Amino acid sequence: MNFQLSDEQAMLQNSVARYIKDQYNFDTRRKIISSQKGMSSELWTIFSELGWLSIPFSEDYGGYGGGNEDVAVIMEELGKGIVVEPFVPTVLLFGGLLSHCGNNIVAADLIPKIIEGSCQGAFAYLERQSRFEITDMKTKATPLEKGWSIDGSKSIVLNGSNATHIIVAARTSGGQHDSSGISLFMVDADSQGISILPYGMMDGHKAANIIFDGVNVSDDAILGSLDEGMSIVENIMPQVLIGLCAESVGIMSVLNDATIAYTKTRQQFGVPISSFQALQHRMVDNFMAAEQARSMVYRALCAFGDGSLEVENERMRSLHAMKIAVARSSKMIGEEAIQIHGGMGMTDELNIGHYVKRLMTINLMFGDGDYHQRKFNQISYCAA
Amino acid sequence: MNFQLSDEQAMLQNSVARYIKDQYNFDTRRKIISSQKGMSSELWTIFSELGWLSIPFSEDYGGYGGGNEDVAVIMEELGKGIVVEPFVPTVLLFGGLLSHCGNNIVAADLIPKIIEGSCQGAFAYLERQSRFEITDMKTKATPLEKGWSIDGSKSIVLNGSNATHIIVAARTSGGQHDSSGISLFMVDADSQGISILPYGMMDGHKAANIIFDGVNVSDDAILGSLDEGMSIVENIMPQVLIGLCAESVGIMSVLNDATIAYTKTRQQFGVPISSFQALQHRMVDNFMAAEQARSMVYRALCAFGDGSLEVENERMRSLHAMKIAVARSSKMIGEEAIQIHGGMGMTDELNIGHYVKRLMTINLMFGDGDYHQRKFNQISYCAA
Amino acid sequence: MDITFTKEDLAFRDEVRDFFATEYDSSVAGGLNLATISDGISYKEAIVTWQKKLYAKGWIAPSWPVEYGGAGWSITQKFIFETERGAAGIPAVIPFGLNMVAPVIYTFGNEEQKKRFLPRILSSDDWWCQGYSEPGAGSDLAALSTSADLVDGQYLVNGHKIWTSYAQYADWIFCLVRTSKETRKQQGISFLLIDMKTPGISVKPIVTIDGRHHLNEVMFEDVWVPLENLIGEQDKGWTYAKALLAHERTGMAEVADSKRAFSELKERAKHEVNGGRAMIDDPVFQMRMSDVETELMALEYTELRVLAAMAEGGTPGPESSLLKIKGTEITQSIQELQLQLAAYYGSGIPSDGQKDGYGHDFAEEARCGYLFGRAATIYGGSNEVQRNVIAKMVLGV
Amino acid sequence: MDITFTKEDLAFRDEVRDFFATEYDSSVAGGLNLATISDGISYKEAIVTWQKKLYAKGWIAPSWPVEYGGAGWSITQKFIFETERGAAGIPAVIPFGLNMVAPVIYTFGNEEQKKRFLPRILSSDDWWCQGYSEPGAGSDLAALSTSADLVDGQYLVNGHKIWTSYAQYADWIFCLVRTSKETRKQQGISFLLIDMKTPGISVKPIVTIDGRHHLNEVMFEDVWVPLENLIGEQDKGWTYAKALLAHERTGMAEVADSKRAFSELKERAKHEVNGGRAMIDDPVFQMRMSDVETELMALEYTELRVLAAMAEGGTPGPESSLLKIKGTEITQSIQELQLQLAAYYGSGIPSDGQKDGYGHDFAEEARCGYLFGRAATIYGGSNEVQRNVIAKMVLGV
Repeated sequence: MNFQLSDEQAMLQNSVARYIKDQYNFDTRRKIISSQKGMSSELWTIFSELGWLSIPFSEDYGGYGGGNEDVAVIMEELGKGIVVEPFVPTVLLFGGLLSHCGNNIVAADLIPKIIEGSCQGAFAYLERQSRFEITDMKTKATPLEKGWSIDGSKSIVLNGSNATHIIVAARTSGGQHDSSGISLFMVDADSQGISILPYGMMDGHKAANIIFDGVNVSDDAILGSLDEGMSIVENIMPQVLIGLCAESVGIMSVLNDATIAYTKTRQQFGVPISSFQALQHRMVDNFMAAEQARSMVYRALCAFGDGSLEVENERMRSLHAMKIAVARSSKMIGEEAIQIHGGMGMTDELNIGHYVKRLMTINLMFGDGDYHQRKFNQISYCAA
Repeated sequence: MNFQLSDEQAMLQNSVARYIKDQYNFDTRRKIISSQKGMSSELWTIFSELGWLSIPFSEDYGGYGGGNEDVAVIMEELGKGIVVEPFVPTVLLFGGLLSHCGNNIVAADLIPKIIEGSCQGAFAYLERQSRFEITDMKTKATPLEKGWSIDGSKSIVLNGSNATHIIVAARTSGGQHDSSGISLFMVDADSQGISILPYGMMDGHKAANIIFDGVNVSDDAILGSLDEGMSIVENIMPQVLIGLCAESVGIMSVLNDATIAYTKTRQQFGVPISSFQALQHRMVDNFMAAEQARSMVYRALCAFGDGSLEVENERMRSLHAMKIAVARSSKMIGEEAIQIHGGMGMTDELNIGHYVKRLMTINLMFGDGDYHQRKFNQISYCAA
Repeated sequence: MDITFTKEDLAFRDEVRDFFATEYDSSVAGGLNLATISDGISYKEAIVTWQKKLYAKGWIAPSWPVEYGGAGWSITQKFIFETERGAAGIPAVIPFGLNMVAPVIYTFGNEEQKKRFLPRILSSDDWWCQGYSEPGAGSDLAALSTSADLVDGQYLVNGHKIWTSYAQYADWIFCLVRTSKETRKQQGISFLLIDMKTPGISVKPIVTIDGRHHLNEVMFEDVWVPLENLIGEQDKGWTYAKALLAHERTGMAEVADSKRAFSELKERAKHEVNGGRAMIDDPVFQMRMSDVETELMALEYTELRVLAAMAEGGTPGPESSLLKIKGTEITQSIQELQLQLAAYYGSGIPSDGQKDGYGHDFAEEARCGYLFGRAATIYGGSNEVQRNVIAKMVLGV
Repeated sequence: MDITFTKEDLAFRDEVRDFFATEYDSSVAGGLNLATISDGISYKEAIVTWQKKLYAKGWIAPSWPVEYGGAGWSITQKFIFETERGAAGIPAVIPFGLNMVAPVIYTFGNEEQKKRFLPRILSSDDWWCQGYSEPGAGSDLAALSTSADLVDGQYLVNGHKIWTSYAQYADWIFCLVRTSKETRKQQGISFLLIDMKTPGISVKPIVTIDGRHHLNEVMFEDVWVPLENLIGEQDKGWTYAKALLAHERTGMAEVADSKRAFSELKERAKHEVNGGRAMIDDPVFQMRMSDVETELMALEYTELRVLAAMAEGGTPGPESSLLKIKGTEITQSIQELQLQLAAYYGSGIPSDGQKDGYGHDFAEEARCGYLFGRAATIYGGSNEVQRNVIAKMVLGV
């Protein structure tokens, strides 16, 4: 039994950490955010050169062949730098769907382009009414004589304004609330009938609302089987959620360290506020919350690890429990970081609020804590 | 607008407080609890002489004609002494049902006896399966040629072993879960077919499980209308709940005061533990919790006051909210009182644990916090 | 014990309700929605417009002594006014002039100061801001170091104030300044009124985590202030400021505003849907709502108890810290639930034209409310300091 | 990162599972149910009977060095053993001899002490208790004042120990005593083993709020203790005790026992009904359950991380305080939910014959568990002190 990184993982961690420390400071990030694109193409190219974009992809497509642990390693370090470049939408979401869709032609075409940094992807799934039940979907794909016509409106498509390719989820059968009957379509971002309304997120990332108005695609555009798109989405969720939660764990460690350091320098009533026991005990609670969240990421990694003995139910319980624990810990740590920093924590100028806003956003992605807790309850507790 | 006691109420408060301080210390109480009856008949007579037993009863029956506020005043002081004599079961429950049942003959017979201290009452309503939904009732009253035969088992009948008279709720129509179809019957405690199994409660009060095995009663034994017993119970609930919550408020003030006092004398690391800021802030939270609970009792008193403008819905919301707030505050204050007293708080010898156990018991009477919160939600929140 | 309303009270309630319904029209209301304004000036204009209407009605400063312009209301009337204001969704008046400096002026100022300043505060012709906090003196206010040296019969002020709300609009600032360096801390502090147009004053915006500009730094570089702008005696300013702090805290319960925010929350919970079910019908979200609502219902009566005790001739004691702590915690809890309702949509910051139909409809207000709302437990004496106050003054530990 | 099980691990798991199923029979199990016993002796007998079975199997002290009787297990095997023990509902061994004094003896004792004491600890022939706390020295242990004066080559012990678990059964007590009054606090404390049959020792029961007798006061009045019962050097006892404290705390996570308690909670929630619906189907009670269960799932891995780090040669650091804090908080939370399930029925204390059919069936265990369980955050270094330890040693504040 051990929780140590392999030598390769330690090297990866080291490389990402060092690059971000040296090249991705808070001012650099601020400039990137305020730019039109909201990301740095130069840095993206460097990420590619450093091999980061290849981590989760199969060696068949020129990838590094990494697993969930490698993804967790890189995401934790990206979290420590609150890097806004679209690693999640392009590599984990778009790339993940490609890896799992079973369509080798499309995958063989686009995954190498992701790895070399020339393809930006987005996944358009969320709609106004769906909230966290993403199968609550109105967007429809209607069969034409040849191909399909897609109509509908999608909300908060991450990387939607920079994407060259978009995977859009659309209903090909069933009613608005049915969990089956959804298919995934690959569309070029510049296809006729697509309107993209870009905007920033509070965490500095870029997103867009996207209207699909009679967008025509060929039959080849379908990823995986007709009506079975959600099973592909479910397959990528463990890696996506582990990656996001690892990012949160990285952020929480930065916030806790920064808060402790601040209390040692900030003077009140003639002494550093770190000497106030009430604050000390709260910082201990924050420390424990961060450790518990980290343990949950490890638990999910083990549950989805190759040699895991866990049955399916236990795997899903670990996945939901991770999201619950990360939501709980990061709400507390984020709010306490601001509170203990006092007025300074309220300013846009200090980095604290920016870390907190990324934590908040991650908590809301793919279901908040309450949502996952309900799912956890459903599979954990019943009288029968 | 004012929250001051009237002169009469202040006198009542003063009288109860002084008597309990002088005559009902912790050793006296300990002896009473360990006695066979679990109450002092001598003290009960004195309570009668002091007029306490007459407080809520109409002047028509020789009562003081007091209202909810007077009940709250006396109950808060009884709480401060954690008095175990059966004021709640005999005066508020049994006496309350008599006052509200509309049966003047029975009321005129028994209420004066309650006031003079010669009648002990009990209300048998709870059954094994009912938990907090007390209309979940299996006990049946079957009509005979003349009168009724009662069969069933009741749990935790307060004062059940000392009662001379018992009001028992039994189903006269409908199914086990129906909210109507329940009637109240007055039976003598020594009627044929009644088996009483007495025991102590963790708060030092006495209760009993009671089996009714073909207990025959006359038609006159029905209080109020046939099948409509629950409406009488609902009518007495505001006063009973206000009284119990006022008792809890009294207990919380004792616990908070005792805890603060203890921290000033207890030395650790060479200083009184009251100087530890982490403890100070927790004691402040306990202080605030007690004040909030007290405010809720005042709110319920105002809602059920004569001149109240509150509509029925707001009255019930205030009542549930009071029970919720008292449950929340007293759980925190009780647990913190033990924790801050440390090892001493764990001992049976110190009074702290006994106050806590009374708080715990009150929280469980007529529905715990979660139960009342569900009821509150039902009448407060709905989409329609 | 009595909170029943008399016939006069009910008539007063109707009058208040009518006034609000008539006078608080949409032009004012739109300008006061902090989450949707993009132009600071229109916010100030809306505030002043509304406050002048209250002034015209005689209701701008109901708590002042009647001789200076107060309304002479009973506690019940104040409760009614506040309740109706909250229910109508009308923000409280900007407190810096009306509730913070004015009581200092009419209690400790001289006749000339009263005549000069109070009328323009009442009429909202002067916008005031507060110069208390400094970079090294936050919750430990007495550590302030902005100096005012008496030179040729005038004060020469140098220093650096921070967290000053709406200094960008202000005509005047009231400051705590150090006039004696011999003594430490509370001694040697004076209470000074300073015209914001005085040369040497500069205002630097502080953008907060909600992305907006509420706060400022105010720098004083060789600013000359006439002696007549000193309140009371030199070196006694701490006493004057402190006398008003408890007063200030009682206003921080913000029960009426939280009730309004809560009823908006309920409305929104009816329309936000998850898996086809309205959030208000979700038993777990219901518990989260009633956790807060019951605390608020209790706080409403805790505040009434404090107000009633004050009406009996008491001054608000350190118990008022309870109102500040609980009030701000409840405000934040409601904001947290608003944000929870907004869900992932709350993370996006689209421009106006993009909001409708994509879930951002109310999300921006929820997000900005939550983020700027974190300040509530920091400012006005942080909740940690308030707990210290209760521990020392109420519990005696 | 690896917590997969090898074929050998799985075989070991089967062996453990079989052993527990066969040997932990109902006569032992009945005696160990603290909530239902009425006779202390049968509890002790049940414990000793069970521990002797573990001893015979060689599993009584798996963590000891192999040379003294340890099992030489890997972290994975220890995890498996603990998990199976918890799942089978078997209590942990009484720690005072096996986990508390024994490591002190085999680490700091001399050869003669090892030979004399360790075998009888392994075989459970000696029952040990712990003499650390005193009325004036609880969480501030170093303030202890029980004195041991060297007189004619023996220690003369006088003093007063308190909160001593199961002293009523004990053959031996290990004590921290003050051997030098010159120095203060940590210096001048020695570690002494004392035969409970020595004249001058008296044991006084402390009844706790659950109404039971777990704890005692132990009084020493002119008790003569031979010099050979001193561990290590005189005045160095604090060092020996402290070395073992972190070790003790890691055992306080009690994950396996909490998992067992939680699965019992789930079972009961299936059978407790409110308004016709099983409590386990109540969405609000489900949230309360998963609040705790997810904390427990995290703690299981936090403990594994600490154990894995120890296996790599580390000693448990102050992080082990986290295991104590979280472990006891989780234990208490489960007890609170048990009591919530028991509802009003949990308040009654009927005698055995009255329980069935009236709702008291499991209520007594729930009530006693909750009440005595409050001690978990007080003993073993209160959770407040553990937070101080983390603040100082881990956070460096």
